[in-house]
Amino acid sequence: MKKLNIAAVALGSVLLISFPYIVPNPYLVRVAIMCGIYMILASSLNIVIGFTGMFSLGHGAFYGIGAYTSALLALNLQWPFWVTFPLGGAMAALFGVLIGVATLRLRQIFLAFTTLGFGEITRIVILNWDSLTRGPMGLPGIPIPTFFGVRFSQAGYYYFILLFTAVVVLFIYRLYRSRIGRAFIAIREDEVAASHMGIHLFGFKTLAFTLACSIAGLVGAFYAHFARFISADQFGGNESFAILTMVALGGTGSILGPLLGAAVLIIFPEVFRFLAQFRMVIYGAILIFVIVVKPGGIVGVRGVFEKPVQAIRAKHSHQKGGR
Amino acid sequence: MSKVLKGVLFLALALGMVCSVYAGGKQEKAATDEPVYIALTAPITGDYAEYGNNFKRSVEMAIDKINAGGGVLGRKLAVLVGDSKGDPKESATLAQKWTSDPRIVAQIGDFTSTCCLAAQPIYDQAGMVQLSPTASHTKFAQGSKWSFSIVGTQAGEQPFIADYAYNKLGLRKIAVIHINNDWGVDTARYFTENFKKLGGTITAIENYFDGEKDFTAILTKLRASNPEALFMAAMYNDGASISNQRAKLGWNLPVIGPSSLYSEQLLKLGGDAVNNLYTVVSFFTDDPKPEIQSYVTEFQKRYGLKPNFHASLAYDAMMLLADAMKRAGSFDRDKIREALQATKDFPGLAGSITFTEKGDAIKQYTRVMVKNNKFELFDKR
Amino acid sequence: MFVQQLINGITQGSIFALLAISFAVIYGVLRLVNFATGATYMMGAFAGWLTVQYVSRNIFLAMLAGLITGWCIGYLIEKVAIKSLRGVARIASLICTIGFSIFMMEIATVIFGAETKAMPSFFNEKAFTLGEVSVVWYQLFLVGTAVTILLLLQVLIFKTKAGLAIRTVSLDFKTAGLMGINVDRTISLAFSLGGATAGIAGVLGSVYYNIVNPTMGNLQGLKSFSAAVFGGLTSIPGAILGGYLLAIVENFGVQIVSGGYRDIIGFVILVGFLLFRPRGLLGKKTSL
Amino acid sequence: MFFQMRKVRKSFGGLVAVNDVDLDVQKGAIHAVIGPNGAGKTTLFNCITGLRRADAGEILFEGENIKDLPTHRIAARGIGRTFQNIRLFPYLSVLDNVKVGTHLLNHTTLWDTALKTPRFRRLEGEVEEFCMELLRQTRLLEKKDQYARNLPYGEQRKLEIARALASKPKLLLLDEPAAGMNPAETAELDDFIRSLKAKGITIILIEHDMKLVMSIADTISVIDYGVKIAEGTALEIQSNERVIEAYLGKRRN
Repeated sequence: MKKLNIAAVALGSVLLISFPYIVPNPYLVRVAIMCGIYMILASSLNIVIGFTGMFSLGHGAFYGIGAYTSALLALNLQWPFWVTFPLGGAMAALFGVLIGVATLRLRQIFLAFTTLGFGEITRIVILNWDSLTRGPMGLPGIPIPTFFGVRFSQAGYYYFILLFTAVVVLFIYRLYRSRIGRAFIAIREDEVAASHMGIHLFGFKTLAFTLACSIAGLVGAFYAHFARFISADQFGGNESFAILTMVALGGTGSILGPLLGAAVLIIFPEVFRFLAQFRMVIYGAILIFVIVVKPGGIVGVRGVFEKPVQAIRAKHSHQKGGR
Repeated sequence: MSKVLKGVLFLALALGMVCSVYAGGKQEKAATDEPVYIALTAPITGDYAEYGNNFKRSVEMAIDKINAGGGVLGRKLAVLVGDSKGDPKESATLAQKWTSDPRIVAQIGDFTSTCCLAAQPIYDQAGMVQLSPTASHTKFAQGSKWSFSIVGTQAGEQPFIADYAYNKLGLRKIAVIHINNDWGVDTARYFTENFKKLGGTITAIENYFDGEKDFTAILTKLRASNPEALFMAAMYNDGASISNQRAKLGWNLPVIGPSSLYSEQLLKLGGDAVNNLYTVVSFFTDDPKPEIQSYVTEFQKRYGLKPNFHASLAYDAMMLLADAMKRAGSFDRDKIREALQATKDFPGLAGSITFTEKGDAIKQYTRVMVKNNKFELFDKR
Repeated sequence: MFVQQLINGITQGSIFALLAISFAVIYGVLRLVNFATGATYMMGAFAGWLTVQYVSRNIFLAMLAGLITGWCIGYLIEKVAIKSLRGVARIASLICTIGFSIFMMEIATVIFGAETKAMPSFFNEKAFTLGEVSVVWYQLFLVGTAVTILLLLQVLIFKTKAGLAIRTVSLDFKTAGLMGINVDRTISLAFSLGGATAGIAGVLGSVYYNIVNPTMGNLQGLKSFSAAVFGGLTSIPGAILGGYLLAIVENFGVQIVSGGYRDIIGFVILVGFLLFRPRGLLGKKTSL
Repeated sequence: MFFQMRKVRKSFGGLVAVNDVDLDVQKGAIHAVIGPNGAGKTTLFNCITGLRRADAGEILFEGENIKDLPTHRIAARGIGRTFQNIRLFPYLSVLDNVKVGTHLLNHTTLWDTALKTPRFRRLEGEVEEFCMELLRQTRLLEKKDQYARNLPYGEQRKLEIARALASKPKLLLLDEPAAGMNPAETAELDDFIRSLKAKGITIILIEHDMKLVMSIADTISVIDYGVKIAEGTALEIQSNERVIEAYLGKRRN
């Protein structure tokens, strides 16, 4: 079994690395890059939703904050990508901490609503803050990153996002099997028991939320330099819902789930382009169908989903009394 | 089965799916009986579906007409339609799809400037004509030598409208309402600048976001600034809503606005409220010119509705492209671009088209007004 | 002028209030935010439009059509998606309602086309002016109808057996079940009621704004959700108050600040309330 | 004194669940708290671990007042507990449940995790070894990869104790550990608790199984209606009249 795994991993790596050369089609490589972007976004949101059991409906905003931060630094100050990229993540993390600190003490459903509101506020502020963000005109002409003086080709972007995805997945995998990841899951499973194990609920929730936000910010920074044109409507509520949908469809709380969800939801609309105006109807129908048939998502950890509503509710009222 | 194995299997599956997309669009066999493909990127679903569908109708109609006339250089044309949903990301992905398909020689679209700008770097890099019927963002056409827009920028249209307002209508004090997107901001800015230059006063400026349905608050506020007229930088749907709600507030005054207001929809949705509205057009369905009349009749026959300004632009885009191919004598992407750039006085439905160095069209405008719920030529009076 | 803004706000608020109630009734019994509410509003409007177009130009008939459509959609969503997902974490149900929202919006585009349709007006559109203030008859009708519906709902919730069931289930559905209340039916009823309110709101709104199109419910739904949170999410009087207040505050906001920041007002209220008074204006812990 | 409660009071609305209770626990002792259902025993535990905030009084642990500390800080001082109605992490494996228990002993940082530093490997290795040992002691080793929710009731109880022990507590609060166990299991539990005592862990025990209580408790406190009505050795308690009254209900109307 072990040998088979190594072989499988090796095969997978070879497939992925040679992808731009097996299929030298820029369109498919682009679809692959978009898959990578959303895989990371979904995986990061999964830290919040799947591991820690919190709700966030504003992930797109943090993605956007990262994108705008990096793009503005590159455009206005001509800073290189390798500097603006981490700063995009840092800015998103900063906002994540602020939102987290403000909301995470409240009942978890409020985090969802707050992040939803925050997402919309972010979008509107970007639209209105003309002097900085050029408002609705968007930011065109974001520079292409260079690597030792060589400008990224499409393959360059592909390898960057491939590496990035691999790093994020590996990080989440390690997190999952570490003290910190176990603390996240313990919080998801039972907050009261978790706090009795010495887990600082608020601290770890904030950590999970901030981690997710900073990863989203990093992807945003990458996206800005990849798309080379960003505008506020690319990071609105629809984006947040799309990411959420990927997590839920693929499977909450598993490492593979968000990857699968992102791949399906990015590739599906491409494959079914021939359906023309029926495409989105079918998209909606399939979404409903999959969730009804397999509420945990395609490969989800059932645990996240089997908690009866009643139990969740009892827990809330309990906590409230306890505070 | 272990998770890792599952992962690899899934990966293989995903790659397979991706490749099937590839295979789906890849029966390339450049035999001469194969048509020449033009790509159309337009929002077929989503918020802008109405405009995207008009694009599609017009382009299909234009292609049928070209093919009925024997095609271009002996080859038939065909269109591949891609739905961008009005989402810049989809538009960019489609750009990548079109440019990597060797059968496609040029692209028409997208509807919004935002989508066009998002796709621009890809056309630029791959070297394919990106001919947008409607993108009026000042940065669009000048952003790449491959990008062209035939709608004309607001920098070209607004001086004309400002003149209309100031000199023809004798208006001195105008309040402005505009949609807060790239187009609306540009439109309002150029109008305001030009109107002030003529000596007029802008009493107030307010904006609203896409999707807003309630304009009463903004209108009430604008009304308090006591303008003689209202300038409305909006698409015809919003234009009708704004007019309706203005009428409900009992506020009657002349309204003036850009060519995007020109649509039968405006009359249908606005009813009596849109009377006394002044705008300019470069395409006018009542224009007696035979080519316009035949287009309007044909469009109505095929789709059961009157074409509007946006539809006519898409038709022009397709016709212009065919013309450029003929002039280039080739279906080479590069040659098409060169021919397109050299376009001079192409007789489009929406006025003749000449490109500036940057790729913007210089347009001519006609003043119209709404009277008795009908568009009429202003100068005929 | 402020009086005019107040009147604008009250009219707009009537629509918000109806939609906010739709959120509140469903959130009340199931602690679930029904993101398909905006789409239900849109479908209601289309039902009204079809009635006017093909049956009879009668606003009451149109409203009935909106009500029935909304009711059926609510019922259907509950039957197809929510019922099978009970006992499962809410994220699944939430995603399902998002799925329904996409589905309805796109199917409406396919069936009716993307073009905005004109909804005729039923009353004399001539505004009558009292001093600085202008009102049209329909505004009075709209507010009157909304208030009537709101009162009827209050009566339904607080004076009937079905209402009692809804209130009990909203408190605790295990206990409600033990007390012999048919929980399934009550939840189904709440969804239908929520759908029906949204459906009627769709007709009323489309007549006021004179337009019907597939995307008309998107922003309306989101804002009304803010209104519902504003009012407490579980409280019907709260939802009503939230709806009216949000609209009035928004209108004054436009007057004082600028139209560009209009939408931010709703969301700032949303976030502000969540942070500082999560129960909303009138929300109690767990009752309708 | 190792652990003391001074006039601890907790009321819910009008109901006084814990009424000025004093409790003194010697280091290394097994102290049982008994009393009829609803007497306020679990509330007492909740006050100790910070799940409920006591309204008044002092809770002294190793000489310091822990009454107002948050739960995780109290746990960090070395107080572990189990729950009356079992609160495992149902969708974590048995082994991982115990590993969560070692949270406080393990100091890996985010960097260690991300980079898989030697320190991370060493600490995770230690945790693994330690947890396996605990599972061996509680005879749950074969089931280490199962979801906690799939264990039979008795084993869930054992797992909860193992999880509490994983934090190496100085004071362990056991809330009805024998509930739902058969006599053989209870006997096993008896031995196990004694072995904990032998390791120097102080234990406070809530239990209804009088045989178990009488067998292992060094001191027994009896609580009724939130009030401590008696305290003493097993023999003293068995002969205390107020206790008999409380249990047989003579005093009740």
